[in-house]
Amino acid sequence: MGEPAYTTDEIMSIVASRQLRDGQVCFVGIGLPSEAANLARLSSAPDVVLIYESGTIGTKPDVLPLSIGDGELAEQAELVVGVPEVFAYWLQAGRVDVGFLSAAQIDRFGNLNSTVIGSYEKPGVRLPGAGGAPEIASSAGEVIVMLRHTKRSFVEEVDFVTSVGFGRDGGGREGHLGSGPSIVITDLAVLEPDPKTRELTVTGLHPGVDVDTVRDSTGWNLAVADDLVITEPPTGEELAILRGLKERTAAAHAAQA
Amino acid sequence: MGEPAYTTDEIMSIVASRQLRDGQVCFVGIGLPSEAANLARLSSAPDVVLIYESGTIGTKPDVLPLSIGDGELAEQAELVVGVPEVFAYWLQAGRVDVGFLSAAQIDRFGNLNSTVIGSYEKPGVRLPGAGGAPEIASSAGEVIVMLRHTKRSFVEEVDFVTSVGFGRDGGGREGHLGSGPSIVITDLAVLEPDPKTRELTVTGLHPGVDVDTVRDSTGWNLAVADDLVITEPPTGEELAILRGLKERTAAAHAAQA
Amino acid sequence: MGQFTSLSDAISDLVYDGAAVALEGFTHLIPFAAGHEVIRQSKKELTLIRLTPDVIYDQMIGMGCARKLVFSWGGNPGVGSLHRLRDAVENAHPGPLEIEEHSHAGMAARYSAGASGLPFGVLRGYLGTDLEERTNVARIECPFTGESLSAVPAINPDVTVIHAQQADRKGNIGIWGITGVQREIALAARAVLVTVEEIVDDLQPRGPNFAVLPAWTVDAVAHVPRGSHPSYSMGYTTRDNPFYTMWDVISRDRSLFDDWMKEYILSRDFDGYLAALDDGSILEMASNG
Amino acid sequence: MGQFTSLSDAISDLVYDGAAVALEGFTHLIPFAAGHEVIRQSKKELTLIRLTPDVIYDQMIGMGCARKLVFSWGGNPGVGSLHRLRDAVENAHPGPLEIEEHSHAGMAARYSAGASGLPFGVLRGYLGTDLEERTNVARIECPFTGESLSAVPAINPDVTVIHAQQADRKGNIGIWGITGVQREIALAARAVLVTVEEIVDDLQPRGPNFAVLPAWTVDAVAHVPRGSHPSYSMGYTTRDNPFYTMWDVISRDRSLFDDWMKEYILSRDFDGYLAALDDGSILEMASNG
Repeated sequence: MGEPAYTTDEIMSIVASRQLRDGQVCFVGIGLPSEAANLARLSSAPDVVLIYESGTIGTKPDVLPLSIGDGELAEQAELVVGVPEVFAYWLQAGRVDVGFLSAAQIDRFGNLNSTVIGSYEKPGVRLPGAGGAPEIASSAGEVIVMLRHTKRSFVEEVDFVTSVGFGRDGGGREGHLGSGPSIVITDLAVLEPDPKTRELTVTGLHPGVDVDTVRDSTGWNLAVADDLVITEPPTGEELAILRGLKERTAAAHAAQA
Repeated sequence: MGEPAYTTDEIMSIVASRQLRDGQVCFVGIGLPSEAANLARLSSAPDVVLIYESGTIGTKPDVLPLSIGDGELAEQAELVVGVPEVFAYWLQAGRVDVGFLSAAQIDRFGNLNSTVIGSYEKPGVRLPGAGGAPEIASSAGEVIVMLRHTKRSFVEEVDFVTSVGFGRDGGGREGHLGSGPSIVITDLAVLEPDPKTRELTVTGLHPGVDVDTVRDSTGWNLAVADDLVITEPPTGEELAILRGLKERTAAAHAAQA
Repeated sequence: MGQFTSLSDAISDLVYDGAAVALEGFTHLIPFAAGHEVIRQSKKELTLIRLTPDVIYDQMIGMGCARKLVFSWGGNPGVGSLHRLRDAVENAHPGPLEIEEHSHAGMAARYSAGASGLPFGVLRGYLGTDLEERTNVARIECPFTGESLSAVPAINPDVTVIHAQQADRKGNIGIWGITGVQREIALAARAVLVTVEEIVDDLQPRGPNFAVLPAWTVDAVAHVPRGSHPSYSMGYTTRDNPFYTMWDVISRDRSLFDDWMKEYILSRDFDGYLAALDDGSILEMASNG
Repeated sequence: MGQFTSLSDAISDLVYDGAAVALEGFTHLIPFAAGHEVIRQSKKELTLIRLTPDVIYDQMIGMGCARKLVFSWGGNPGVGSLHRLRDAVENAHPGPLEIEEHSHAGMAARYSAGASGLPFGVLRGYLGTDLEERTNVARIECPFTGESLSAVPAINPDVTVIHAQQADRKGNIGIWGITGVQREIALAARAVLVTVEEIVDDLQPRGPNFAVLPAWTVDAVAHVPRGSHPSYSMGYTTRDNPFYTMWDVISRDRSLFDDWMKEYILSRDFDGYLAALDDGSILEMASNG
């Protein structure tokens, strides 16, 4: 039997989902992070606790939410609180083990930009802005970043630091409760901060991806770990759970329309 | 028909209850204030909004609570919130028109003591302490004080300023949201701050009480207004409502025992 | 004091040119019908306050109601950009738009401070970000530990508008499900308008996280069933995801946007809007466009 | 992570000599059974934290468990004084008791700051009072308006103990009615013990203001029906007002207090206490005294 076929988005979600451990408390952004976190909950980490910034805590949606405030998230939650409380009593107080973020840009020190491309005063592209990200990046115990790998998104320096990784100079995390990005998962590779320099370094490649492809998709001179590993390909079970989730999601949202 | 007989406690509660107007929002302490506020609600001001520091807002108890947190207060409330919220979002934000307080001592400038008799370090009598009073005295639009009139309670200077009236020197209310004590109602008389000096001044006497009795029950050289009025005696209806409330209260608490 | 009124009277009475206005609702319970009425009444120079501007502020900005936007995340949730917001920021169309942006945590702290009658809120936030120097935030030192934290100024809107599930006949408001920041921003405001799905004898929650706003904290209540469309009202309506997708098409194009707003907002009242929704015509321009 | 355990094991595991401990409950849901167990296990040198010390701290202070009391209102609600507290403050009996007193608003702000992971809370309070110079409060200036406000240090107890109506089988806690400061002080604590009236399959509120503490915020859950006596648990028990009245007699007299504690707390477990309650014998010493 050959390995099952999968897309680059699927392997990204599956690898990300493998990072979560049972019982961890995870603050989830919408989109790719939500997909990966729910996949973890439905597979390897059934007792992961998912928190969305809409105030839904310990939620177990049957289908993926389209927005951060879908009714499903409230109905399936252990508790629902206001937005001021979710940030103050739950995130800021250090109750979140893992923050799951995406962004438009990331730089070599794991700083994230979701504010503007170009200058702030006269932006080329005005992006949505900070949302919950700056405080997730600051206060979650660690941060997992998911981002499609392109030269436009992996840049030498982000145009705007919306959320701090290790700072513009890699200088560290002083004053932050959490320890910052622990891993960046893309559709090509896995990057981790170098323990000393904190520069994002390729530590893993997805099957069939070579180092040059990753370097060509990165806007800085990318460091590569000596002990580079090849990602375990998605198992049939992982793929079945992910696809089932996405099918249920599509059906549910179509039925609602 | 003669006037109905009443006790000095009854006239104190009834006069206090007459101060409340329909629609006012009233932050109520337990004991005499609670009796007067509920009497108002059951007679002249049916739409007065009563808030207790236990977080019960807009409550309409059938019987008087024995403690500030009786279940009755929660069951009959428009809403119940936590104690942090009742002080921050409701009292401090200026949503309370009238604060209703009592104390062990009051001085000529309406400052209240519910902390110690004697020195703080080596108190003669250790009283319960501040509770909600300091911030009620500071932030309620105005404060109504109820206190039995004795030389021990009406003192030249309070041993400890638990809650500010007009300050030890009558110097005013700078930095406070509310305007301070508007009236002090005792079992003998009604006192109001002089508009200029802010010194508590007798402006009314309950029927049958003479000025000398009030002076003899006051620990400072008491000022008396020129246009002294005699309190309207309790009406039969007021007395019937108050006594009914107290009878229902006694029966309910006895049945519970 | 919880006066029942029509939506148009309420907007006319409470919202004035130049006012600082918050139409709140975190994905859930967004007061769209009230926003449409603000547009119909051509209110101008508003400071629009909201964590997530969403389609409603895209419409108001595109129609020229706003002078300034105070916000923390300006996207079309689950879809992409708010093109009218972007056009205003990137190209000053239909006019310049001043922006003051925060994080959600910062905005929530600002609202809570406003509701608490405090001039500022404190949080661990902004540290190390480029937001810190671009927005209204200050460092403050803990007088006990010496630690440095962020302070943000309170927000107290001139008018807050929210949509809720129920009002009882006295004007007490019942709201449940995801309640976002609505309690705080209602309690922070100088005047509050609530549009509701239903008027009931007694408030009857049909979901989690039930909260009450007493009638005496509310200035006006308008009965506007489905008034949160295309967002949703738990227990009454579901989110109209295709509408949000359609909005991406409409709002990308200035003239298509103008035509759509003329046809579905300016030339109709909210009942007319709902009729166009129910017969499907509201989606036509996007498919033809 | 919400381990079900016996009350005695929980106290033995979580409460240690010298710990800062908060047994909270605002008139409602006071965790008396847990306090009794602290006394039985002779814990010493505790810093006791509570807005309203109530009879439970009167008992613990009288039995010499406390080195320090942090509080805001120390009376027997509806009755009068807490005589063991007074005897400790006025006469250092059974030993000296350090006190740190605040207002309710100040304590609530301290608990909220603790729950929020902030080192201090801000309020409009204490201004002009003699409390301001006697307690742990500082002035802080608003960086935007220049206004002067009060700052109070966060409280983060080593252990918080609360009593709640229900736990589900996973250890999620359901609590309703007057919830006071319990959510804040539980979320502020390093360890949390919850005693509950009932263990249920699914949480079922039977009153207003329902709140949940997820199992993963709680360290230990002990099933202790009637564990809040003589306070009450809405939906389960009513307040035992005669007990509070009786306490005034017992606690006035040092030797009567010692005898009562020996008879009804030290020589029995909580079931024994309830038996003495049910057969009326618990009131006898007061009537004979």
